[in-house]
Amino acid sequence: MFHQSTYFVGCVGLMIVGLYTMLTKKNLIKVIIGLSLFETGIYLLLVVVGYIQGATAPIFSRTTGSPAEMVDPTPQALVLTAIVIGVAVLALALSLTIRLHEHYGTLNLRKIRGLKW
Amino acid sequence: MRILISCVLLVILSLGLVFALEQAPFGSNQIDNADKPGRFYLNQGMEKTGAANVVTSVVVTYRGFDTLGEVTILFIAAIGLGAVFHSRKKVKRYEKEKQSASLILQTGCRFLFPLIVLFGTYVFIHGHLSPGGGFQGGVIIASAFLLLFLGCEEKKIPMKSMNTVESLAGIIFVGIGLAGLYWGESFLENFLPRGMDYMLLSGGVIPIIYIAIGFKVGAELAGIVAGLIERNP
Amino acid sequence: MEESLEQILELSLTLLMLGGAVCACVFKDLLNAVIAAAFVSLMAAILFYFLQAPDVAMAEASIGAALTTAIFVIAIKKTKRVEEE
Amino acid sequence: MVAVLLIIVPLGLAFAMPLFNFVSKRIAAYLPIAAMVCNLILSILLLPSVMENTRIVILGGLPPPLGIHLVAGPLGVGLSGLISLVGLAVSIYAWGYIKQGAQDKYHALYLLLLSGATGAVLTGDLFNLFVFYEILCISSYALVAYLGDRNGVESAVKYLIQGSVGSGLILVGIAILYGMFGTLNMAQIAIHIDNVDSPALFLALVLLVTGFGVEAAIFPLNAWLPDAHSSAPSSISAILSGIAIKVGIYAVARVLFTIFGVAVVFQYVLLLGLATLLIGEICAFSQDNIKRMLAYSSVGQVGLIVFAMCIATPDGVGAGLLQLVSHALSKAVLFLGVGYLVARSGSMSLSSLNGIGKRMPVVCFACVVAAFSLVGLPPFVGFAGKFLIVRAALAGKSIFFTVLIGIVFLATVVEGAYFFRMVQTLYFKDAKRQIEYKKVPASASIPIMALVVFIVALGVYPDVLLPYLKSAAADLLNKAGYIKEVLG
Repeated sequence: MFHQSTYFVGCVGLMIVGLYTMLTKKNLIKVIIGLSLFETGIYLLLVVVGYIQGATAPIFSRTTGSPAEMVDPTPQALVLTAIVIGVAVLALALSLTIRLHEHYGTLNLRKIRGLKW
Repeated sequence: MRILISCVLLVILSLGLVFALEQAPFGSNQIDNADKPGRFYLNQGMEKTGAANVVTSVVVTYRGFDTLGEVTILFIAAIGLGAVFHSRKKVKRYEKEKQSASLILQTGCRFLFPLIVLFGTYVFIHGHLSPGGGFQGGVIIASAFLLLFLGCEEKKIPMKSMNTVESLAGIIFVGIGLAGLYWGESFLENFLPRGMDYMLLSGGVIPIIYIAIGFKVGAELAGIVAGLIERNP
Repeated sequence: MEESLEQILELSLTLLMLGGAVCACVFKDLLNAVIAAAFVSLMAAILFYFLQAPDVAMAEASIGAALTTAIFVIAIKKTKRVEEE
Repeated sequence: MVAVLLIIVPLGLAFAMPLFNFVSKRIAAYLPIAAMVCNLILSILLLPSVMENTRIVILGGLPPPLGIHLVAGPLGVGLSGLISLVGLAVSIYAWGYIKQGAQDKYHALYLLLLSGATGAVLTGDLFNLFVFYEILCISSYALVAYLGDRNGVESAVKYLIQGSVGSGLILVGIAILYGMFGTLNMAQIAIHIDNVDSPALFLALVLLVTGFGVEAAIFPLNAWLPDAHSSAPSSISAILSGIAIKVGIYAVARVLFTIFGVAVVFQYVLLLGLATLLIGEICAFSQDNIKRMLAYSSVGQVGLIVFAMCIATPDGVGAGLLQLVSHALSKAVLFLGVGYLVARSGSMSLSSLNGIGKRMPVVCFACVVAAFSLVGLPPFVGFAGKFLIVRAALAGKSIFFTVLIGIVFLATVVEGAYFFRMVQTLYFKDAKRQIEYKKVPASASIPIMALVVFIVALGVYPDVLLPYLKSAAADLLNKAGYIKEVLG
């Protein structure tokens, strides 16, 4: 189980670093970088979930491929979907960032306080 | 203070995650479970759809509705970017005193652009046989347009035809789904014959849908990049 | 022997990836931070390949490492490059 | 089979919108109206037949545990009918209201938002629920920033950051559930979940409820709501308050009741709902900005709905659903009406609306009716909702619930105070300055009055809705029945 533990450390670590960046940094672009790190961690977690030790990729070919020795294809399909959703959110977030910079001239979230509770 | 609170929160979350992941029987319990969807796709997917790449058959047919939603999300991002950047006054094109790229760079871009587009097309046409598919190929095509933007600034992306391609590809995707409902029994069902295994013309509707996705993703991402670059502050 | 080689490779890639993530968090120059984030995506793509997910690896390499970085760089060019205190 | 058209028609029209724009830019405004009319007719036609037995709509050619499928039950079809009713009213309103910005893009995003909401309430697959939820969220991020002004962009950024962390958490929860059970079908997860007792399961529950709770604005997660709802264009505020929050509540309820069904958790969520109610109403009372006041009032109402649902008896859930319908109609009317009040007086401050009621009688009358309905005065639908909630809570005769109902009454008093203050401002204060008021166009007054008719009619005859509410509540609460209907 050495194998999977390595990956668990990797993906949980990536998620935690991403969330830490989002929670503590003041710069908006830094926060969005944190978001992308967090999402990369999640993709890794999803793929690890479907992984079976010693199995091959779920692609048949003329010579090889027995279904019993392949990893689960569903999480990979989910990750493909999630990656594209992630890039869409990222593009929208960065366009809003540019627009915010035009209004305020800064990206420091502590200084952008037009709205109060 | 803020750092302290977030550290405490994150430590709790990471401990919870690590414990949860240690206990869950990931992966290993599925080999002998033939009724689980993942195993079913592996055992029967090739026979039913004729696509050698099982991930593709899952993405395009079994979970095709997710893919439709996902393409929609990219579409939303492209439109939303246009809506956010819309400015009331008609701004003239961005005329900054930027130095144009060197001759070598320009020639290189012109030379590489068709090759990259060709490669992207290859990736999404062969999506049902080899790794790759509509998303990957679409992104590669979009990156070719990105190169064009960086290298040859005088070239403009024809946004109008881009929108047309995007819209037509979306309609084709929905139309194939409805055709499945009409000729088959359910939305997005594979109603074409599956063809010869391992050949380009196999898998029924899968290659058609993936080509539509490829065009749509490519046009949308190129539109997003164009919108971001052409924004004048 | 082969097995352990693979494990060492995976472990080192994971550590590199985490190091890149920490760099992306710490760097003050946003451009450097973005490049570090792209490095994380690239390492993640290689890990996906090791996890027998070539489709995801291609998507992550082309989207995460290339296109996202380009979008970030464009956004930074339109705003500010340095994270201020 | 027809149920799939509920999602496909708006989606296909939105995809085709760039092509229509080549013909004429004016078509864009009519497409949402056409799609919503179509959806409303379809939902009304479907509702009687799904009342008898739930229809399973297969997608992609594989039966339920393997492929994605839609569950056209009383709850799903009923909610999609509500979505298309409110969506129709708001799209007619927007036809005359949205005059600036890229209008074709506004209508496309609006149409996609509604199709996302419809898909989320109909689907029976956990990941598909996530995808449609994301469609809803992302189009609302873009729409909040539609006007491109300072406040709109800032609140959209806040909303986007919190919303995407929430969706990330949902994805982690889905990953854990998939790792444990190897399936994404909600019914199949619900079967397996009873046999397993593991802390991982609890973590997955917390992650899913937290993630969906961001959109539902349950107490610690609602920091984005007042900003986003008050800075968006008024038609979007109406749809966010009327529909988007409801989809969040639906998702939380689906996860809590159908997938997990652990009774222990209900009480904690119930207390969270109560906290949301109190905080929302008290914050609303202290506001001077009228749109912020309405936004905080939405927070309070969400708390009330969550409270009612977590009583977890069929009566309680049914009462919560009635309150959901009542809030969707009333808050839509309020935001739509206030949109024109604010546009005419030029300020969102409550004091600038002094005496406006005499000059804009129709809109102000509608606002007053909706406000009274939210407070829970008798001839309106809000009264029926609150009355049923109190009855359901007191049915068990436990002291715990009696105390809680006392708190709910307290919150209602606060709510009454600020809404009566609003009515007083509108009608009984003298206008300080004289402004020429233009007439409100028919495209605004007709949908507003139509919704008011619904509020009054449902208030007088709530019996019309009761059988639907009963079977919808059974749809949510009866886990075994849901599993049986999906998996056969």
